[in-house]
Amino acid sequence: MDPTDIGLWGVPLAIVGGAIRVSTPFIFVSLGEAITERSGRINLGLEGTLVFGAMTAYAVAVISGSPWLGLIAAAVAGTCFGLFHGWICKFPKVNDIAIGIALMLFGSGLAFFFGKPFIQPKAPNLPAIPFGGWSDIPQVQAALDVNVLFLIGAVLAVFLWWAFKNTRAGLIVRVVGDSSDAARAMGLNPNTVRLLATGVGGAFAGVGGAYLSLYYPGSWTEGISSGQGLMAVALVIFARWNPLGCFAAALLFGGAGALGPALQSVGVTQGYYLFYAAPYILTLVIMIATSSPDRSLAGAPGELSITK
Amino acid sequence: MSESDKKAVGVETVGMTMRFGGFTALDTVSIKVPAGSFHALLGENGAGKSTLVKCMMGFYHPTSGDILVDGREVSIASPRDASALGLGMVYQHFTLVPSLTGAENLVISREKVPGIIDWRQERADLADFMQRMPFKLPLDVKVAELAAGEKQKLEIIKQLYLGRSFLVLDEPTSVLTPGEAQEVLGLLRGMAKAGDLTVLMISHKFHEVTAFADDVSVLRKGKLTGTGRVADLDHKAMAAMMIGDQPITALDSRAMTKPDADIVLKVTSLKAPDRTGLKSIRIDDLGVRSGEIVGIAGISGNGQKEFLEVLAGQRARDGGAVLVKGSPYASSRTEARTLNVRLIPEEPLKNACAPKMTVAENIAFRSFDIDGNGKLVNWINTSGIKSFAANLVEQFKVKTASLASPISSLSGGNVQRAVLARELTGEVDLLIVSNPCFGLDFSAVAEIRARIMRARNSGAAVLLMSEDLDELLELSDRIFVMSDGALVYETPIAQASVQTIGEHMAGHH
Amino acid sequence: AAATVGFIYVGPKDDYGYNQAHAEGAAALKGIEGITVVEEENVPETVDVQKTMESMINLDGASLIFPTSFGYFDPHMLAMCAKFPDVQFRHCGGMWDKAKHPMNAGSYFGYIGMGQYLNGVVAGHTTKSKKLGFVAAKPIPQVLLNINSFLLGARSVDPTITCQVIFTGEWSLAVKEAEATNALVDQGIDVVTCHVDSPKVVVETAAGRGAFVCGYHANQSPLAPEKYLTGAEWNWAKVYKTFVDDLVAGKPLPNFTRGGLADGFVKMSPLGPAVGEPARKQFDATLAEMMKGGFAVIKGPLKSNKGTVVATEGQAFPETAIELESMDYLVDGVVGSTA
Amino acid sequence: MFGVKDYPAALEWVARRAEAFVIPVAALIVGMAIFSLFILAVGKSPVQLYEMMWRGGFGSWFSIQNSLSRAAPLLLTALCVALPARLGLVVIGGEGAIVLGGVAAAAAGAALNGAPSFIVILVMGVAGMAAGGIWIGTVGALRHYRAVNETISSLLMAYIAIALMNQLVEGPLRDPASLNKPSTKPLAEAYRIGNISGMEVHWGLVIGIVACVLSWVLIEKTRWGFAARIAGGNVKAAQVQGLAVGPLIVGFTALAGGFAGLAGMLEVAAVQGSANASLAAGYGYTGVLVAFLARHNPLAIIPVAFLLGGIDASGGLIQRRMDLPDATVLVLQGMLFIVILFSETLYGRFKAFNPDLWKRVA
Ligand SMILES: Nc1ncnc2c1ncn2[C@@H]1O[C@H](COP(=O)(O)OP(=O)(O)OP(=O)(O)O)[C@@H](O)[C@H]1O
Ligand SMILES: Nc1ncnc2c1ncn2[C@@H]1O[C@H](COP(=O)(O)OP(=O)(O)OP(=O)(O)O)[C@@H](O)[C@H]1O
Ligand SMILES: [Mg+2]
Ligand SMILES: [Mg+2]
Repeated sequence: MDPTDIGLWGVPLAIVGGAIRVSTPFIFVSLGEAITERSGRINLGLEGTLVFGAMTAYAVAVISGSPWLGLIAAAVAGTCFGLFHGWICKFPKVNDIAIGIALMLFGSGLAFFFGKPFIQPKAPNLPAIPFGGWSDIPQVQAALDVNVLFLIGAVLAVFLWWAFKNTRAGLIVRVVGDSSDAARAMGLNPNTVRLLATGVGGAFAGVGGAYLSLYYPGSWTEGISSGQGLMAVALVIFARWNPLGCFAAALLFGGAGALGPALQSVGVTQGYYLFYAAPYILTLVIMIATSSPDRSLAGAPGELSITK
Repeated sequence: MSESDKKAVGVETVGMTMRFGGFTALDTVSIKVPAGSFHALLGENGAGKSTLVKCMMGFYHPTSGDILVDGREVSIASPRDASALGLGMVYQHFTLVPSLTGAENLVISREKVPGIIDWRQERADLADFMQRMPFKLPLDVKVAELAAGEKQKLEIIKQLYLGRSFLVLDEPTSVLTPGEAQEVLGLLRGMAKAGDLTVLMISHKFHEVTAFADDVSVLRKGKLTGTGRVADLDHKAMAAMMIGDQPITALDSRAMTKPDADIVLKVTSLKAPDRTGLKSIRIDDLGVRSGEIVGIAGISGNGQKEFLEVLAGQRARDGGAVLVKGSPYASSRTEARTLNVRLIPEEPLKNACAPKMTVAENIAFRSFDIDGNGKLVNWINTSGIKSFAANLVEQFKVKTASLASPISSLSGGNVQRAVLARELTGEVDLLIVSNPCFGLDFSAVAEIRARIMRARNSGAAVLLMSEDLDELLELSDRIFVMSDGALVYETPIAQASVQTIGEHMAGHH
Repeated sequence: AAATVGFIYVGPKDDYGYNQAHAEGAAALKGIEGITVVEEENVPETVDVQKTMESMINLDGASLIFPTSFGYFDPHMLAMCAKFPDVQFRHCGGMWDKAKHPMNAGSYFGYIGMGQYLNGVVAGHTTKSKKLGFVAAKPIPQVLLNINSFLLGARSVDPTITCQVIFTGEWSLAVKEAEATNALVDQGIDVVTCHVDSPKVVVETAAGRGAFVCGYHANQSPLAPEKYLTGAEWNWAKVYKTFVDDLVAGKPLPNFTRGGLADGFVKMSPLGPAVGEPARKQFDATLAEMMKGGFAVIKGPLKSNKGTVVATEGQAFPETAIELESMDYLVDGVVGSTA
Repeated sequence: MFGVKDYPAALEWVARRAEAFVIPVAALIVGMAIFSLFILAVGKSPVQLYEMMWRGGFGSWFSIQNSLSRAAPLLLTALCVALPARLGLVVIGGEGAIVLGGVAAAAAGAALNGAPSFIVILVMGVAGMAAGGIWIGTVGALRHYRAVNETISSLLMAYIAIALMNQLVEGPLRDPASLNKPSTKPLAEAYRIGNISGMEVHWGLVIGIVACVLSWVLIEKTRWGFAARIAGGNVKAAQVQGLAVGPLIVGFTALAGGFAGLAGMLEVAAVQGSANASLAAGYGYTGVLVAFLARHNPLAIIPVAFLLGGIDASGGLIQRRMDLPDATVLVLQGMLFIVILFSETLYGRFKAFNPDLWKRVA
């Protein structure tokens, strides 16, 4: 067989490759949001943070020539956004959902505002690790060119899953997220914990943005995010606040997103809009299938405004 | 944990004052709890008991006043500071974290928790610790899955695990069976005697105070109105300190139930899933006649809640029939209205109120959509709602700052009164109540029980689910025991024995 | 005479693509004596664009407006034409029809199909797998013509070449464009081009996967200097200058202008380093022939990829042919479908 | 309204309401001040900026109409968020109802071509509302009967709706004559909704305002609204009262979606003339913001939408005159809204607004 002609095998390969390529921003944003939501606060503004992170990463990489500096800058910028959200929501009666929506606007606005001069220049990309060396099929090699961030995301998912059960910090986040009263009775300050959790969530979202602009698709444009940040926040609910679930949901979403282009590339061309909607349809169907009116959302943090 | 070498400490408050906005919840209260004593704190609902102890714990920051621990003035800015001084509290509302397991709850409450928790070690330590406790609890299930009594015991165990020298209990026994209460308080009493622990207990149950406490302090409307040795006081004296010489509502005498009175509620072959979906409840045959109170006893978590949910239309049933006055009843508003059915779930703030809506609106839940003649109307009559509520608030003595306050700002007892006011007004043919007196002070309890009895005497059929056996024995004409999702035992009140009922509750038959 | 000219863009004006091409044209006017250029970017094709035009007229005193996005024409620009008969509107897209539309409206458009044909010529020489790829937004006539031209250019080199098309469904959707490019390269495709608003992502992704790329709208060679073969670019500066010169001179503006390579409306990016000698030769020869005028990309015998005849032997559709404006087929050799 | 004798009552009445007016206005001013610093930092003049804003958004009859035009669709899409919010539901996917409402209306208009215009317009309105209502009503039904979180399901369904719209507009419903912008058949002139007499704003504005007022009446003054507030406050309590929570949720979400669908129908009938991809212009998402700023009070939606429309309208002028990027307006909006939302925390903190104070003074 001609090693470059893989025909229909392209579809599963594209799904695997797509899952790896496309999922990373979802992984980071949703893991970050999982931490935030586990602490009892929701940050819908991560879309803005993601876009701002993408811009910052790209700009810093252009100026400094180092994608890693860009990545760090994005994380720092994301932290600032997260801390700001956390700080402002600690005031009584301030609605975290609404502030999140305003921050979505604000973050994207700032990113577009300061990002104009960086649309043209080219930034160095984050490197990928070739895991496909064992195969001599270039497509397989390409699909298994895995960015470090994906791997970090995978490790983080497992780590967070472990940490929520086995570390003091993890338990504290869960305590605060489930019952402010209990936390206060333990002498914990829920606002401080939430502030930090939102900060970390923001940092993760910033990194997710950096992946978009510095690796895949690897450029800074105003349309770089097609709602990944918002969708990732939704995926956290879908994943029932479980970090491993977030990882799986992100993979599922990325893989399903690759379905449309891959099918067209092998000649399945009818109704491509509906194929493109596959990730959304699939997620919705799974949600409907796995929810039940008799059980409330298992795992929902008790203090979360959106599921209360 | 080495609680044995920790010594009980004495705590004293001096001139404690707490204002919430313009409202003074505590007014220069000074009480003294000597080391190794068992002290009871009494008072009406809303007297300020919880506020006082929360100030002691650093949960609230008092407007003014000082706290002395073993005679030294200390500053307690947060529960953490209190904890460092060996002060701990079992709050009135659970402060266990529902989504954490018992073990996680215990470990994370500790003052020093390692960054990474070695669960194997912790489990072994916990098992060791539990060996020395008088009751057993599953520590590996989520607290949310525990029954209320188990949660309460876990709260207490947590405090013991934390090795407190001074323990505050805010109405600790309201969800325990008499046996359990005996067990828990007995244990604490013993520890106090041994000088390991000082106990400050808030309670509405005089017999507990008499049986376990050394001293008593009484609060009334935020002021300390009396204090003394329990040995010197009888119930009447304590009651007088609490409420002055207001009369206590007496229970109406029980009118005769006609044996051939109409069966108002009839439940046959009812089956419904429980909330885990793994088990189900089965009510084979239950009838409640007009003019009688049928009590259902049982340890919480045996399906009473699910049964009530079915009757309230909140839970789908798998089969069976519920008939009210002979017609099938599916809990719709129209049915409830035409058949005069009223249902009062337990914990009304959580289950029967919209916490952020006003007192007036909450009182109008039953009647906002009808006019004076019971006819459906489409437009809300705002002033009508207000005057209706004002009338009931007056009649049922609901204490509220204003009719426009959110109902969540009321004390637990007053929420309960407001809900009773709403549900007991008008003609009632069938009344279904669950734990109506949970957490209420004795005068409120007396009043509510009197109202239920009055409803019965005027011909209502009453189904009363309660965890308080005393309550059931006082009010019921017949008692059923519910265990493992089914009614396992029935007795007319004349033959009822606490012993037998208790055995059936525990499932020993 | 002094005049204010308004430009309206549907996306950001520095997108390496459609909007940038127009903004570069607008920038060329900024030096002209007496001409003030006002621009607004990211204006959606809703009532917003009507209000933007109105605002340019009322508040900036614009007397000539270029709404550059296709969707601005009907109903938005037409509504403004009726409301402001003294203001001139020229729309990019060739929709103006004397019979239907007012005289203060007008169209200008470029024929870029030949540019894509030239892209195809170079691609045809460069491809080893004989498989080309095309990332397209939507199956509309303009896009279909570009796809067909690209393939036919390549087939002029080797008639066995095929071109795989993937529609993304949106004019600008970075991640999906990248995924589409990857899917194409996974199929063994080694030269890619596109028709989306901002080709940046396609160019960079394809080059990153080692495929060659042909550009579109604007010159994207700085994004992939090694892999960039050539590109079909707009040269709006020329068009806008002509309009503004007429405006300054007080002459009536033409209602309809259009042109292709030969007229300077469209230009090709300089050939990249990867373009081999035979390719250069044929490129130059074809270009020279096109410059003479009368070149037809779509000519018989030609079948669609569904087997229907779209041009019989001897039939030729030059770029100005009206039939091309309702193209609804992909020619034989294109893998993909129009719906 | 009040006689001289009622002086104290009048003061009390004013004090009670002043808070809800003074605090947001003060927040607006503070937000603008903060934004001034931002503008100074990037080296431009805030004075000029606010002058531009005033001129572009509010300063002339033209600008006001410009702002109102932009506000019109937001009134309806904000209701799509505010109504379910009264039941405790956070629906953020109104965009889906708009696009499907638009498509349904366009299809209805095309199918009835030739019928009397008032019938066609009526049927288009009904079709738009039905499509939007079914879409968001499904979100409500899924929430109640299957416990599917409405926030995520509405978002997912918005994406699905847009895909569906594209598929229909480029496939079965495509007008073959719509060459380079696939659209449905253009609506005959007779079936278009025109401008309000004497204004450059289409009737959608009036419809939106009427819808807001009716929604307010529904929520505050009718038994269904009261029941919805009970269910929103505590579902269990509503069930114990025998209220039909399921139908309430489905009914309110369907009505909410119906309003968004109506917004789509108006886009088709009053603006676009046909259904096409421009229907997905983000009105649904902006509506979420409007609703939250208005604290889900249907009457407050009206000024908030106008404010938003005004800022939006002035954006062009700021871009053109001050050489600032288009995103300037986004930054301004973000900043203003954060400050306004933050100001919620100030309610009840100022003694001056306490009616009791004025009772005593007077
Ligand atoms: N956070 C608060 N804000 C405002 N008022 C409060 C607050 N907490 C308590 N109060 C009020 O203070 C008074 C005392 O409340 P507290 O909870 O101390 O009563 P209690 O004696 O514990 O009553 P109960 O027997 O019902 O538990 C009540 O009137 C209550 O409404
Ligand atoms: N029919 C049943 N048979 C056995 N166990 C049951 C039954 N119904 C419920 N349980 C289980 O008992 C455990 C605790 O019950 P639950 O949480 O209902 O306590 P509770 O809230 O105090 O309820 P209640 O109001 O009935 O006293 C749960 O795991 C529950 O599933
Ligand atoms: Mg209390
Ligand atoms: Mg109480």
